[in-house]
Amino acid sequence: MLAEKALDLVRELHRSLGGTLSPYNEDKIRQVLEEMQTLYDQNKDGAQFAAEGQTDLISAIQVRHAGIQRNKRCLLAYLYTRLEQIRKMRWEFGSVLPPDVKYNMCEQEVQWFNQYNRLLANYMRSVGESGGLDLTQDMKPPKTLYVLVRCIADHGEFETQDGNTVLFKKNSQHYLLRSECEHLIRQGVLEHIIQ
Amino acid sequence: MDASEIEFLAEKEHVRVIPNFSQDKIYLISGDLGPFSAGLPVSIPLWLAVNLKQRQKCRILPPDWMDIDGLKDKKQEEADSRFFTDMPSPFYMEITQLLLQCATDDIPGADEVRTLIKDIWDLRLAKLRSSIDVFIKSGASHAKLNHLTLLEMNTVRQFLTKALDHMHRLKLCVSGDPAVQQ
Amino acid sequence: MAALLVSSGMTNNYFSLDDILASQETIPCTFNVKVATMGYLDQSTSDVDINMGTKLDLPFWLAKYLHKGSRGIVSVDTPKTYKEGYRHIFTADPNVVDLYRLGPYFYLFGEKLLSLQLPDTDDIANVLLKTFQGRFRNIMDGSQNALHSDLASQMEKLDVQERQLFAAGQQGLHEFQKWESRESEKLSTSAMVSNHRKRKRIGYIANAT
Amino acid sequence: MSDLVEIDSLLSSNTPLNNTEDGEEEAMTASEVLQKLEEAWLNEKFAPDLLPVKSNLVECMLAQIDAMEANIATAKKGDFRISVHRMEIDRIRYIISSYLRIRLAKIEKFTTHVLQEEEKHRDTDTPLLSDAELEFAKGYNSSVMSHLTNTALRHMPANVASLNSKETAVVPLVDSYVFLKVNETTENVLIEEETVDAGEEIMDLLQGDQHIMRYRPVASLVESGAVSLI
Repeated sequence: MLAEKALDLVRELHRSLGGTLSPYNEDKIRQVLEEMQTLYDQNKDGAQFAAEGQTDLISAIQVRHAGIQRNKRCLLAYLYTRLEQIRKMRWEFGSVLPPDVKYNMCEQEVQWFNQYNRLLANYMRSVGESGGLDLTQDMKPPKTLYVLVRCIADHGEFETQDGNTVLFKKNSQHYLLRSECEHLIRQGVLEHIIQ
Repeated sequence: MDASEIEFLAEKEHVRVIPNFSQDKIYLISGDLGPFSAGLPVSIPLWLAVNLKQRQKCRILPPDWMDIDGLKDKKQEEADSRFFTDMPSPFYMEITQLLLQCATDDIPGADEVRTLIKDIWDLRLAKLRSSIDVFIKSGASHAKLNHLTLLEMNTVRQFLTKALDHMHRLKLCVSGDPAVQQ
Repeated sequence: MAALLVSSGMTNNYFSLDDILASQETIPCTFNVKVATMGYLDQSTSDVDINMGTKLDLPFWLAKYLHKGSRGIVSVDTPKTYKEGYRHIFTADPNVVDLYRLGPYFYLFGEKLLSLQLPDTDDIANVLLKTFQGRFRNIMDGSQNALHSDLASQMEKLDVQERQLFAAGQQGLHEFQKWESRESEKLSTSAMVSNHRKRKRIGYIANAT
Repeated sequence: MSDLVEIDSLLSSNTPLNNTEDGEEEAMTASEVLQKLEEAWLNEKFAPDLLPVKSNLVECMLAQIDAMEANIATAKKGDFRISVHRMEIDRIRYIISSYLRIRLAKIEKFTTHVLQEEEKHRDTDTPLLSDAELEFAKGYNSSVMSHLTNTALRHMPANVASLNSKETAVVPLVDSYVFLKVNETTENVLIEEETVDAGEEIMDLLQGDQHIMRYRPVASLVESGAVSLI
C-alpha cells in the first residue's frame, strides 16, 4: 500500500505518547523520503507519456501524487509531535535532560531542545524590571512559606537563600523555603512531606 | 483547572478570628488588614487565618452557616428542590475542608458538620449528573447553571465541555455545515 | 502540569496523529477508469494495471482525493458499518454495540465520510448524533463510578473519542478525590521524571535477568 | 523598621496608583489592579484562544512585589508582618506565573495563527502580545520551521518541499464550550447562528447568571468584561 511506512511512524509515536519519547526512527524516515522520491520520479516519467496522450497514466499520476502528500503529512506530523514532547520535557526535567532520554533524540532534536531552552530563558529574563521571573517555579498555588522535605538520594551541599549550607544526604530531612526547593522536588531529588 | 486552584481562590474569602496578639494595621497589596487586638474578633482572609491558627496565634470563629441545625435544614431544602439551591457561600466545600483540617477544636460539632456538608455535596453532584444527561439528550446548545459552585463545576468541567464540543460537531454534521466535513 | 495543557480535544489539524489514523480507515471504491502501472495496490491480483471496474477498499485519504471532481477516478460506496443495517442496530440499542471494534474512530471517520456526499449522508449524520446521545449516560456513569470495578472492560466498547471523554470524567473525579484527601497539597515529582525512573528500574531488572 | 511603615503606607490600598497610558487618567489602587489581573488570569485560563495581553497589570504587580521585597529586606528580623507579606507575595507571584505560562503554552501551540493575528493588533490599543512574547513567538516559529525543513522538507521532491501555513496552522477551537458568569446584563446576544433546519437563537444574559455555552458568541463580551470565564 502507498505511504505504509509513514503510517508506521505515526502509529509508533501514537503508542508511545503519554510515556517517554520513543527512539527517533531515522531508518524509517529515510525510507519514507525515498518512497516520496520514487513516486515523484515515476510521475515525471509518466507525465511525458501522458502528454503524448496516454490518459490511463494521468490517473496513475494522481494516485502517486496523493501518496506523496500523505507521506509528507505523516512525516511532518511525526516530527512536529516529537517537538511537542521535547518541549514538555524542558518543563518537566528541567534544562538538562538525562542521557538515556537524550539518546532517543536525533542530533537536530537535541539542538532544538537547546534552542528552546535559550528562547525560554530569554523570555523569562525579560519579564518585569528586576531580572525576570522563573516560570518553571510556582507550579502549584502556594500553601506555606516553608516545607518539610526528605532527600531521596545523596545530593551534596546546598546553600539556602539566607546563606546557610545544608547537606542533602539520603533520608535526611530539612525545613526549607518552598521557593528554593520546588525544582528539586519536581526533579525527584527531594520529597515533600506533609505533616 | 486544578481543585487546588479553586481552593486558592476560596482562600481569599474572609473569616473572623480572635487573635491572641496585638498588631497595628498591615498594609497588604490586596488591601489593609487589622488592626489586631488580642481577644477582639477581626476579619481576615482564610489563607492568613489558617496560617495564624497553625502558629497558634488565633482562634477561628466558624462562619454563621457552619451550624448543625442550619445545615440540616439546608440538606432538606436541597433534597426537596429540583433545582440547585443557593448555597450560603460559593466556597462552602473548600471553607469546610480547610477549617475542619486546621481548626477542628474551634468548630462545634465538627464531625457532624463534615457529614452534613458532604451529604449536601453528594445531593448536588447527583443532581448535576442527571441534569447533564437531560441536557445532552435534549440536544440544547447552552444551559444556565445558577447556584452551581466553582468546585462543583470543576469536577465535571473537562468531561462536560468535551462532550458538548463533540456533540456540537455532530450537530453541525446533521445540519450539513461544510466546515466540519473536511 | 495540567496548567500547561491548552484544552486540546481532537483537533483536526494537519499534525494531529488521531486525525491521520482516522483518515486511514477504508472505503469500498470502484475504479471508473484504468490506472496504468498501479496494479500493486490491489493485492488480490498480479496485474500491472488497475483495470476499469476494479473494486478495492481504499483508505479515506486516497479515496477522497480520487473521488473529487466531476470525472472521479473512483466511485465510493458507504462502508458496511455506516450502512442501513448497522444504522438500525445503533438506533435500536446503541449501548450494546462495540464501537471500538467497528471503528475505532467511529465518529471522526463518520464525519469524514459525510464529505464524500454519499446518497445516505443525512442518515449517517443523524445516526452519529443519535448514537452518541444514546450512549452518553453510560459513559458518564461509568466514568464516575468505575473506581473499583474493572476499568478495562468498561472502556472496551468505546470508540477513541468516547474513551477520551471517559478518561476526562475519571480524571475530574480523581482530582477531586485527591483534593478531598489533601493529597493535592503535596508538591510532587513531575510525571515525566517519575515515569522515567520507573522505566529505568524495569530496565535494570530486565538487564539483570 | 520606620522604613517599613513608610513604604507600607505608600502601598496601602487607599493610595491610588498612577496607572496611566497615553495621557488618559485612570487611577487604580493596587488591590484593584490585583483584582483585574486575577480576572485576566482566569479568562486566559479558560478561553480557547489567546486574549490581548495585560502587560500593564503584570508590570504593575511585579513592581509592587519588588517594592515590597525591598521593604521586607530592611525590616527587623522576626517582625510578625514579614511572613504575612511574604505569603501574599507568593500568592501574587503564583497568579502572574500561571498567567504567563498559560499564554506561552497557547503561543507555542498556535504560533502561526498568533503571529498572523498579532499583525492585526500590533498598532491598536490592545496588542495581542507583549514585546517579549512577540520575540519569543517569532523565535519559536522559526526554530520549529527550520527543524522541519532540516529534517524533512529539504529532502522532499521540489514540488512539495515547502509548508503551506494556511493548510497547516493550528488554530484555536473557538467553538469550544466554556463556563461563564455575567458581570453586566447584555441583551440580544446571538447564541446560535441560523442554520438550515433551525432558526437563530438570541438570548439576554442577565447579571449574576452562570451559563455553559460556546465561546465564540461571547468572545467579545469576555474582552469587554461584560462576562467572565469561570
